[in-house]
Amino acid sequence: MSGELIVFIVLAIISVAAATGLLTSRNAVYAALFLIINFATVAVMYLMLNAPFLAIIQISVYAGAIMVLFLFVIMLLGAERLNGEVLSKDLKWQRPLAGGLGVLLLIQAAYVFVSRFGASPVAPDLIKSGPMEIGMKLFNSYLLPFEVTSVLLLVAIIGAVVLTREK
Amino acid sequence: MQLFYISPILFPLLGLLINATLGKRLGERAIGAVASLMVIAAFIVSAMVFSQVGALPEGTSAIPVDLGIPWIQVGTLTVPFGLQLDALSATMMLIVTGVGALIHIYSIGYMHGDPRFQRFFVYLNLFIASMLVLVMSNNFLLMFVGWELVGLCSYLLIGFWFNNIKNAEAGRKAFVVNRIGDVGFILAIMAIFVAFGTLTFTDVFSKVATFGVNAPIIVGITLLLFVGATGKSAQIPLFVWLPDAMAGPTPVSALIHAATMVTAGIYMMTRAHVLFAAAPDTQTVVAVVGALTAFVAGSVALTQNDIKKVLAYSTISQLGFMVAAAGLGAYVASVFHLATHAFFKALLFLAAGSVIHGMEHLSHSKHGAHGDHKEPIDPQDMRNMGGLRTKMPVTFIVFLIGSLALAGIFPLAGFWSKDEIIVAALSKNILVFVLLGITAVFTAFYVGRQLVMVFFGKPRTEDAAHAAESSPLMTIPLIILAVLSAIGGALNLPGVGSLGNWLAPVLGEAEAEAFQIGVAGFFTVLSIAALAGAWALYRNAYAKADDKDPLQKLGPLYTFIKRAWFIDAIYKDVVVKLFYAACSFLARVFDIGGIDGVVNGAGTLVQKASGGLRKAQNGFVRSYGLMMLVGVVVIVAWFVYSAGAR
Amino acid sequence: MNTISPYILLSAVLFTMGVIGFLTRRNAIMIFMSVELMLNSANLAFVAFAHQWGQLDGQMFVFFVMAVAAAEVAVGLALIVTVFRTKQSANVDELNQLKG
Amino acid sequence: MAPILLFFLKSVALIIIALAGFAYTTLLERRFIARLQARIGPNRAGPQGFLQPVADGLKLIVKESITPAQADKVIYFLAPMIAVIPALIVFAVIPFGSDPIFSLMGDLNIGVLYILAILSIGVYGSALAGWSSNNKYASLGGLRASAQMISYELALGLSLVAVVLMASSASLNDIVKYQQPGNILGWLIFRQPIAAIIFAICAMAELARAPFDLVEAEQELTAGFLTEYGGMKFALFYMSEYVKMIAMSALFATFFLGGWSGPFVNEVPVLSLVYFAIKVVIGLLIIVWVRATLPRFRYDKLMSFGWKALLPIGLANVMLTALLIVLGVY
Repeated sequence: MSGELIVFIVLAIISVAAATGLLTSRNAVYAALFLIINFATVAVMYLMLNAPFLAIIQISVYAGAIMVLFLFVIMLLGAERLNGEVLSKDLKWQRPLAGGLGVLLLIQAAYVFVSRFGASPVAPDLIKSGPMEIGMKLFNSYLLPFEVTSVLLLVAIIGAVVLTREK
Repeated sequence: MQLFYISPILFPLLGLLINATLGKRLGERAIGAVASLMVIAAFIVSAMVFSQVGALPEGTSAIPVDLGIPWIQVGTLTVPFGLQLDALSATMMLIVTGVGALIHIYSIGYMHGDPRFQRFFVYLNLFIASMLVLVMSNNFLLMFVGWELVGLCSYLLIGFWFNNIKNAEAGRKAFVVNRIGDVGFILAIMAIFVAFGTLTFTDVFSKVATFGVNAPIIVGITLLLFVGATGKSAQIPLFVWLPDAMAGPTPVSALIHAATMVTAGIYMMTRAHVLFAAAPDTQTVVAVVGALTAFVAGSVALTQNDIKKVLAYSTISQLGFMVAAAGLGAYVASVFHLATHAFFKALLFLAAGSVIHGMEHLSHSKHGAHGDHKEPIDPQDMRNMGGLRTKMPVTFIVFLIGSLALAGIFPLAGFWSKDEIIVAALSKNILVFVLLGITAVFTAFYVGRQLVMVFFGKPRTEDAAHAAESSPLMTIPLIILAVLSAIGGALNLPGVGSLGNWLAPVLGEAEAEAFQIGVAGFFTVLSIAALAGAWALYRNAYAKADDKDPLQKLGPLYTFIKRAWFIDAIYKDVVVKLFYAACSFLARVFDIGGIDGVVNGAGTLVQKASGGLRKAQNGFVRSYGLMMLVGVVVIVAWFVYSAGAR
Repeated sequence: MNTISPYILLSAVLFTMGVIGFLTRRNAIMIFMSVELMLNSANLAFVAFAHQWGQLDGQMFVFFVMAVAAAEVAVGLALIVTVFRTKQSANVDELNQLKG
Repeated sequence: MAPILLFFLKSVALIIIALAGFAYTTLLERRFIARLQARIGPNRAGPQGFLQPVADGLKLIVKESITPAQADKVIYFLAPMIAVIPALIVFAVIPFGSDPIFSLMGDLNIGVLYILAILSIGVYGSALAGWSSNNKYASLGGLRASAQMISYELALGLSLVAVVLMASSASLNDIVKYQQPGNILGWLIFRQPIAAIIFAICAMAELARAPFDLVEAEQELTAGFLTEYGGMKFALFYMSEYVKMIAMSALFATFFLGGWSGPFVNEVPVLSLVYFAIKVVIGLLIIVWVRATLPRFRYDKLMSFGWKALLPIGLANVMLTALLIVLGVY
């Protein structure tokens, strides 16, 4: 077993454990912290997958901005207690069905991914993916999506401001 | 270098942009200066293009300009943004930008003080750019773009003083009537694509020969093209918009409705002369329609009292001459007359504008600029004028030169160009010859009538008595145009035929009609006689403004002619009413019954169906999510299955 | 490692967990976090594929997904705050007025 | 195995330096503030109070550790550690000297992004501490901390964008080298004064030190998120603040004061360490000086200053810089 595989296995275990924690925790703050751990492990995997730029962005966007926002809102609303997770009567059948379908989806996805793509070897000539290369790609091939994204963010800003403004 | 060739179009567009964006801050002088300078720049470039065309080596007819910009690529159709710079388009460019520049300068004086001064120059610049697109394009579709754009400008400028509902209606009329012609043009373009598989001039013309003479498709195409030309160049039956178009400011009448835009139809037919040459049947139709138009409009011009209406009908009449010439295959004569007509008709319109300006001098000194107030008397009605010869000497002289040129008096420009057309008619089609001959006499008569009514006798109103000469900004362009009208005949003197030689690479070596001294002399004598007759009839006709016209002795015929042969009335009472009836039928039966029924039925169906489906909408976000998951699982399963099957 | 299968497998597992979380939790904040988990697992797959093919395009997708996620969180949390103000709860099952 | 061993040794050295720096920064602050306020400050423990930090440390270590009854125990316990870690790992990419051996990670081409990422997760310590204490003052302090840090991070990032634009590299080593050639005017503080000022202000706000110490504004919130903390846990928070202070000072020196550059660096590489240390100490003194001089912001003013003043100015500065670069002025 190569060193990378060992690292991967450790990370994967942490990652799945954190996701399980997210799913089962009764406290929103804990859930958020589990999710952060999950994101951090994924960030490390990005490093292993030759995407250092994305790894850093993952930390600063997901951990540094998105999850802080989640925590902030949870704390602000005092909504961390998730007791009384009782389903409405209409939705009793929901949980087992969701679980079953989820497992089905997992099997499908694993089958498709591994059978279709997983076997192909990794391309030997790895491109550099530093900020320079990402930037060149972003502002050449992906200029339109980039601009559209900026508009999307603007819309999100306006939406958030309008929604939370006191009447 | 390619930019150089597009620059005549770009300059006016630049002026348009500057004036449209910064115009509010610039003030009148700067706006006028920017607009005029841009057109002058376009003129200079056009002159350079003209000289380059002249310097082309033997055997090439056009400057090769490949912009390398495909405009439309659909299937086998490729329409480029391409320019055709040959002798014909270079001549047109010179006329458009040259006359255009003069009229821009004139307009600075004429539109002074108008609240929409800025907008006027924006429109004028847009017009120049559009007209250049029309004449410079190398394919029918781009030409059509210019064609529509000049139509738009014409509409905007006719209705420029839209505060008065009549002006707005005149603009709308011009627009609608032109659209009818445009339908012909666009159908022609489609037919050309069907027949030739391309829209580029050179490609189309090179393939014409394979169809043979009077092939139905070619006749159809040329007839449709001619329908387009009748709309834009105001021929029977679509000429009714042009007299109403006089509602626009006078420089507009001069530029668009006399010198340039209305000649677009003639330019188009000349450009497509290869097609027309392959369809002699169409040519006969064209020649007869042109001659008829010339005759009808010339007769109507005899009876008009509005100084601009006279000129408008005269313009239609002269356009008829050009169209007839094109129909006769005398394209050089047609273009020759187009050029000289551009000079003297622009001159006449501008001089008429100067007269109107002078007539408004009294009330302007009291009230302000055009358009924004009711004139106490109609400043355009010739019965209100009289004796302006002494009040406005410069205007009088240039008007006189223009009139005589129009009447075809030797040696002014009109004499040479008109004579060439008449000679061509004599040898080719006697009916056309007779009609054009009578029209020539009419022309001299109404010109004489107009001169007498406006400039001779005594002032018949207060306004005429207090008329004053216009500013140099207006008179200098007039003088330049007067000089051109006087010597314009030199373009294509008989025996020299310089214009013919010049256009030969495009139009082919035309067998020059021999100058027939007999014909020329005959018509000169007739014209002078008609002028003298007008002098005799009208010298003492109008003592007061509301005196009767001497021609009223003709009785019903006078009314018939004065109402423009009742063509407008026929359109209004027959064509429009029929159209309304058809529309109302379609609206009641097809729209409400058929289409609405289908639409409402679909709506009801959806309503019923959604009423049933609504129950699935239980309001729980997660059950929606679950449905999505079911969908995902099923779709992925399908993919896995189908991939496995492959 | 000369193959990306483990990453893809992990991505599939995480995605499924996100789906299950999304469908079984009632709290809007938790649902949101599950969505983030799903997005993140998709990102992981993208990066892995980018690695496999030696092309940057997969990474670009992740870039845009992150931007979209950020926008989504901004609006979503604003919605949650608004809902919480009126309902004193972030329970999505109580927000079922929009039904047929 | 050698590179990993070297890495390990360097890490240990870095942590020791950071800890010692933390300890003596507290002494420096107390002595310097005392001078500024015309007092003497601690001078009893050891010569010139030199052993004062040791005494303070001993006191905090032996103090009884208290946990509030209603607190969320796990997070209450974890929060101080979460606070310290980002403060320490910022140092990983800072080049302390001219030789690669003087920095932990060597030349990282996304160094600036790394720093921004680490600074952005610095907020967790205080936010979680405030929440887990189950105390109103602490919660408010935690909320304030997260809002303030998120707000000022943006302007801080923008000021660094200008720097990155100038150096056309996001590697800290390249940025230092970019400032090196020629004279002292090559330093970015002279060529990017607006960015430098924004960075300085934002750094102060990120540190939550006066005049931005609303997180622990004692008149309003007792001690903010620190209210329920004592003993060793409190010491950890205290440590994170001072280590961050050193880090910010080091970053300012790196970005705007030419980093380790100085005369004769190429001949005697060790000099670069000395220069860097001097610049860092000057930065620390300025931070202390500001604390001693300026009163505290009002909270709403703080937010509107961050969003409505610093952020637009930062954006304008980025655009101006880009324009000047395109025009070839820089």
